[in-house]
Amino acid sequence: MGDTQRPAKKTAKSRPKPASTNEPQFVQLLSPEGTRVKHPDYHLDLTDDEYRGLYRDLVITRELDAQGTALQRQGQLGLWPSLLGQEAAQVGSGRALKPQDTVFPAYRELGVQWCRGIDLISAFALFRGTDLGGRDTVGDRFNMYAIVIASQTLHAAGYAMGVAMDGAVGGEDGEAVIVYHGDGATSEGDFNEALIWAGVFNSPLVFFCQNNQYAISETNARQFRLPPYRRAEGFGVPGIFVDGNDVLATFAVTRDALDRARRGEGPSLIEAYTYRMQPHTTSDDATRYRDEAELDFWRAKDPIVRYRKWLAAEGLADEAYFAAVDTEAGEQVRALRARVMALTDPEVSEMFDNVYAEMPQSIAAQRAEAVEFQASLDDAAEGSDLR
Amino acid sequence: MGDTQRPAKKTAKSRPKPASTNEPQFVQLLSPEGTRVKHPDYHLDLTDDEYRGLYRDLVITRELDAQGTALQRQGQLGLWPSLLGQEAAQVGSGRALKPQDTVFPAYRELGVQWCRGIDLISAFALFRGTDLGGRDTVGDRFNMYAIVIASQTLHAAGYAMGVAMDGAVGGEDGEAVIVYHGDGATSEGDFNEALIWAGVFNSPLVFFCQNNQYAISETNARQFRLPPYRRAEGFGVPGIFVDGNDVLATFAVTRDALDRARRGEGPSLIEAYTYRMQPHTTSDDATRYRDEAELDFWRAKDPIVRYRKWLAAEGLADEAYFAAVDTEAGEQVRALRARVMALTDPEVSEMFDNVYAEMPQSIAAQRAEAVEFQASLDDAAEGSDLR
Amino acid sequence: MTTMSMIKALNEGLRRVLEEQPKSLVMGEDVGRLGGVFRVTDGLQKDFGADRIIDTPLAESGIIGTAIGLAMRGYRPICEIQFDGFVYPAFDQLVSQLAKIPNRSAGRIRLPVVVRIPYGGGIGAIEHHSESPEAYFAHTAGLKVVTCSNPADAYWMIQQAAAGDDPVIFFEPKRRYHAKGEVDTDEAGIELYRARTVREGRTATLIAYGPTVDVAVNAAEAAAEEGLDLEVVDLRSLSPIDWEPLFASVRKTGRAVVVHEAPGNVGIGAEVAARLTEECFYSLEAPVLRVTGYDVPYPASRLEDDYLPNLDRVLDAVDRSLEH
Amino acid sequence: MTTMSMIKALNEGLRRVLEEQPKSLVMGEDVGRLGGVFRVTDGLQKDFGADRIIDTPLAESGIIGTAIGLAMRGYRPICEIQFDGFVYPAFDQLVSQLAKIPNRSAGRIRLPVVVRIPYGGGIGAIEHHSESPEAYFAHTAGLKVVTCSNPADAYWMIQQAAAGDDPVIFFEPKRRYHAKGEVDTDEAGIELYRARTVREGRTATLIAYGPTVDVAVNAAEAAAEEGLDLEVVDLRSLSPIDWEPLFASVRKTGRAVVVHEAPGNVGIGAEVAARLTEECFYSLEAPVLRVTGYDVPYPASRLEDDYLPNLDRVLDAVDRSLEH
Ligand SMILES: Cc1ncc(C[n+]2csc(CCOP(=O)(O)OP(=O)(O)O)c2C)c(N)n1
Ligand SMILES: Cc1ncc(C[n+]2csc(CCOP(=O)(O)OP(=O)(O)O)c2C)c(N)n1
Ligand SMILES: [Mg+2]
Ligand SMILES: [Mg+2]
Repeated sequence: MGDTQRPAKKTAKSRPKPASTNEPQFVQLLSPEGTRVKHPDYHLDLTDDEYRGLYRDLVITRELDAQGTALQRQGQLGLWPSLLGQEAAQVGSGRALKPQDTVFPAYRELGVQWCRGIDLISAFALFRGTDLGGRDTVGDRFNMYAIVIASQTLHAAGYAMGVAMDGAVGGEDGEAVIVYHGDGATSEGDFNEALIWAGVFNSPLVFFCQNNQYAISETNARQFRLPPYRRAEGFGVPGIFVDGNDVLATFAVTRDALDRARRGEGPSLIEAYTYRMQPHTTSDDATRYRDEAELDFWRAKDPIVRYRKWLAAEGLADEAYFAAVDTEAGEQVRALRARVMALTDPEVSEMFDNVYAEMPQSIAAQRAEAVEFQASLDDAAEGSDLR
Repeated sequence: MGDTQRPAKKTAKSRPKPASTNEPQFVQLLSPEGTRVKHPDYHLDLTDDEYRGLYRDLVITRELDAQGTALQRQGQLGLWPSLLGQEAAQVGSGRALKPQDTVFPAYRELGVQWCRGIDLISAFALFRGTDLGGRDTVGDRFNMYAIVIASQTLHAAGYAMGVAMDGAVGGEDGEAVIVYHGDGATSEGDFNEALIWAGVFNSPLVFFCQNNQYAISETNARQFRLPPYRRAEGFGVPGIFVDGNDVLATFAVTRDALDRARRGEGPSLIEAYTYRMQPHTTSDDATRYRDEAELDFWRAKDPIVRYRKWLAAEGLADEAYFAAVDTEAGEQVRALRARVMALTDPEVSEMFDNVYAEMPQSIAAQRAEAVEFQASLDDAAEGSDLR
Repeated sequence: MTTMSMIKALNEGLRRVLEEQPKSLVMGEDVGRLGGVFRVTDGLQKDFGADRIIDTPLAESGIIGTAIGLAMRGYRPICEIQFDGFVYPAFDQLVSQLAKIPNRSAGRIRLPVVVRIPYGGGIGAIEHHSESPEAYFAHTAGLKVVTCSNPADAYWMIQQAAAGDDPVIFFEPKRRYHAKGEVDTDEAGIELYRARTVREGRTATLIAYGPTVDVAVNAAEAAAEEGLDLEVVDLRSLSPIDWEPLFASVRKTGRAVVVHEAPGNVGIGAEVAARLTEECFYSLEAPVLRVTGYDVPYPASRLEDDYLPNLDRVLDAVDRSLEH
Repeated sequence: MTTMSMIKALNEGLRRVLEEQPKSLVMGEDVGRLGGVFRVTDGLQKDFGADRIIDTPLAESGIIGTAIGLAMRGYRPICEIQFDGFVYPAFDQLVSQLAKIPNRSAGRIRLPVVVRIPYGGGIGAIEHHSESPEAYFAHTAGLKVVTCSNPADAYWMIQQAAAGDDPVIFFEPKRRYHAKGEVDTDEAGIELYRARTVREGRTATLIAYGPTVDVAVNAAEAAAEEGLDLEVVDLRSLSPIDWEPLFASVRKTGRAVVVHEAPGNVGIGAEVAARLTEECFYSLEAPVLRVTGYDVPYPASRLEDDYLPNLDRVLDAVDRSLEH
């Protein structure tokens, strides 16, 4: 084959077994009924606190997300893209990250952001329209939300190249990069180019595809013949298929993929099979393209219900603990809500100030003009108040 | 798997066996030494005339292509992208087409164009700069050359969608579409989107990838980890790997893929493993990135030499036949050369005339201005001649 | 005459195209089952089938690239790009392929492809959902670029665009989507590539298109109260521009202000100003002025009112013109 | 002072960037082993290693997209797009990402990415190899766009572009690649975003950039024989444009002709004309005229001499200006 490069190491895990018969062939460690399933390749051995922590994350994520929907309905946000139903995919993967890892989210990753301990206000400011989502993304190791579908996959691929060039991979302390995207994103040229880049440069990058069954109204059938994890394999990038409603399985496969990346063993793609329980965003009317029966089918696979059952059955947590989490979630929601309501409109000048490192004279002139114009209107308004 | 569509039919041919030990695992029916190799899935049973015809096509293609190089060196063409070494891939696939099939070439497909019986002058006019390659592409069922890498793969995917929408597939008389592209083209977003489209719409499209080992100076290692035929499989599109220097194998696999397409069984991708014996184009200096040893390695796999050996050994053709083909090739070359030299510069007006079906007034005005300006210069030149 | 919103007008216009032209297709993201995120294609898939109203994969280059292939096969695709800010992944297929193939083919291939793009701001959207990319396409030889400002134009222009054999980029001002207007469904009244004088006046000419026509008309009405008599011209076609009515207007008024949402730098306004000055140099009493978006990325929505040309900024420009 | 071609000047300039700035990278198709199809990066991979001079996959969106990621990681990529006509697949990453991310991040991310693009016609090439796409990028807020017209500028401007923290689209006029010129390798003499008066004159101002500067200078020399005293200004920076020298020149001469290869419609010339007229209305004795490529796709190379602005067309425009 001439000098065609082969993947450094085949990580062909044996095909996972489904727990119950109606489940696809994905990695699952916890059945929808809440029973623990064994998997030949993935073992989890967390502390009791860590197990309980995942529950807390799941519940708080769900509540904060619900608050996004509520705030939009109350006119406080322009839009909200709910992650309801996808909590396990986000919390499982988000908690698998090490502090040195870097995240490139799409626009629905509130749960990952929560797990990274990053102030969530940025997401709410973005959807309130008071800013464009800017934060100290480098310090946070959590990039801005990306609206143009799949564009972030190339940024992540470049960043991961840079990580490798820095010599920051190669051991248990190595850095890994994870990029989140949807099932629809796999159709964009950028996503496929990112797979090529990550493969050719053997970069420490994990693609985390939340296959929530829809790209707005379009089903998987409009995006691909074979599921995304199979696509990745065709690029020479190992593909892992996981029950995205199973927080333990998601945690396990993500940790594994990140560890391989940080050790210098290259990229992989995880397809987390899950479901978007809400419309695409608050602007969407999902009743036009899906029915209650389908929702019921997925309600029975709820990621929190099953995890709570298991925790209770194992004796890892009791009603008091669950109640305490609910209370904490309520507090988080109230605190956040107050901060969202307090977000104020930016100054006119702000649309000019950050465009360039060195502001051209023409922009400075436009800035002055806009500020002055705004002031003159304010004056006029004041003037008319006086009349 | 929800409603994820699976490929209509798995065409998992058993993995082919290499004829000699240094060959990759591709479909081969004729070894570099010129001996016929059996393959479990691909049989060929052509008439003696057909077998001889392939030789004629190979030789004439090589000679006409060499004339392209010669014309460029003599200053008669601006550029020439030689196909030397890729004759078998082009003739094998080109001859596998039925009259109703449609071809979307890249820019190196002189051999396919020859097999389709389409006036080759268009290719020479394009590289001479007297036009942009326009012909009656619809009538010819052979599209214009495409310069922007991979852009044509989407055009072919759309065209093939249209073929299926027309109900023109479904039997042995169905229409198929074939699109030619290189190994480098597989990195472009467009190529990957075309694979998605062809898969999702189950279009009668054959991707024919001539993997000639190079994208200008870049080797396969810069484009992919797994070869293109494996990539296709990851999209749910059957991938076939063939010895591109073996005209019989290329013919057999292309006919098979086209037949599946025309029967309505969907797309596939053929990777023809071959080698570009000349620089990328006449502008390129290939000594900067490859050495004589590599060229020698491939010279030993020459597609014409092996085929001629086999024809002679089988008694299908003799020295007289070979000599007659050489004579005919010489005539073809001379005839074409004369026509190329006779190609004249277009009129100024031609750059305006075809842009729009309904020419806007502004373009008509510019046309008039340009024509008049040209005429005034001609007048001035004549005037100065008189002085 | 019927009263309807621009969305309804576009929907009805598309219906007529689909009925009258069996080779026409509608394709794009979510245009089928959902009827488009703005419902412009609502109900079309039910009535014309999934073969003609095609939900495509989420890939804009793919949408335009395959539409070109379909057009080569004799189809007449009407593509939807979901929002202005998502047209860029298709840029190569638009400017190097759709725009150039007819000429490349020496006129033997025609590509009757219409690309519908909801565009412009003022709807409180997040980033990439409020852009005005028309200058990119107007600068591209081989494309035609039009935009409607009201339901009647929407109804007729989409049909006229689909009826022609040239590729047309069809911009729909999304903040005017829900505004209602009278539509004469019997007769178009005006050709596709013609500008229209919306309001006659003698003091100065306001030149607008798409979402800013309304801004200009409001400004003219406000100015009338101050005794200024402003003419308002709706360009409708951005490439080619229908110059004669503009020349005539400026020769009458001696002053012009161009209003658009896109950034001013190398925008449509620059072309209008340059060309008007070339042709009406001796008639102009003031330079042609521009009221446009600023030369910065479209801001967070809470700032968009400050970014977009509005009545005050237009009147301010008129005042500045009159000061000359 | 050393005499060298523009290719050599760019090569030497890149060398200095790579030596002085350890985070800088060169990336693109064939830039490594081959040294680029024009040899601008010749020898760099040998001297700086394959980690810094990176042969990328054949995917322009990927080149720009990953350069953005690398810049986020602290690298300073200098990307090569092989030819003008191949930049369009990267358009989304250029206009929606590279141009907007710094602003999106509220200034917390800076993307010091330089995108080198050999551009323009006149070299007898096939389609897509002779285009002038600068207007697309100049219209894009968030990018800076510059172009060099001679070896000395090439040498310094590439270093200055690489030294700044803003994304810069760097256009290299490929038909000037082999022309030689004097280069002072000790001192730049002029800043990156400044226009330069190449030739002083009082009759009219010729405004050009990149490949047309030479055309303008030749025209001025020819005109001098007829007693016309033309000033020639090389814009150098297309966005932002350095307006003051232009205003000053036009206030002096009263006449201006802009010359570029790109189609005129909504091109740089339109902006120059519009803005000059806004600012110098009372000084202008004639409208600002434009000599540009026609509004059609770049033609087959045997027609390019008729398509491109040349000495005759420039002088003709000067005559028309003087007739006013
Ligand atoms: C390039 C581009 N095209 C179109 C859109 C409009 N759009 C926003 S979200 C979306 C669907 C995305 O689906 P998927 O990738 O599955 O992510 P999900 O929303 O389901 O999480 C579309 C089409 C966009 N944001 N970017
Ligand atoms: C979009 C685009 N980018 C870059 C180029 C410049 N270019 C022309 S041919 C070529 C290499 C193509 O390699 P491959 O696809 O393997 O085809 P081959 O030339 O080997 O037949 C490149 C990079 C181009 N034509 N189009
Ligand atoms: Mg989805
Ligand atoms: Mg190749």
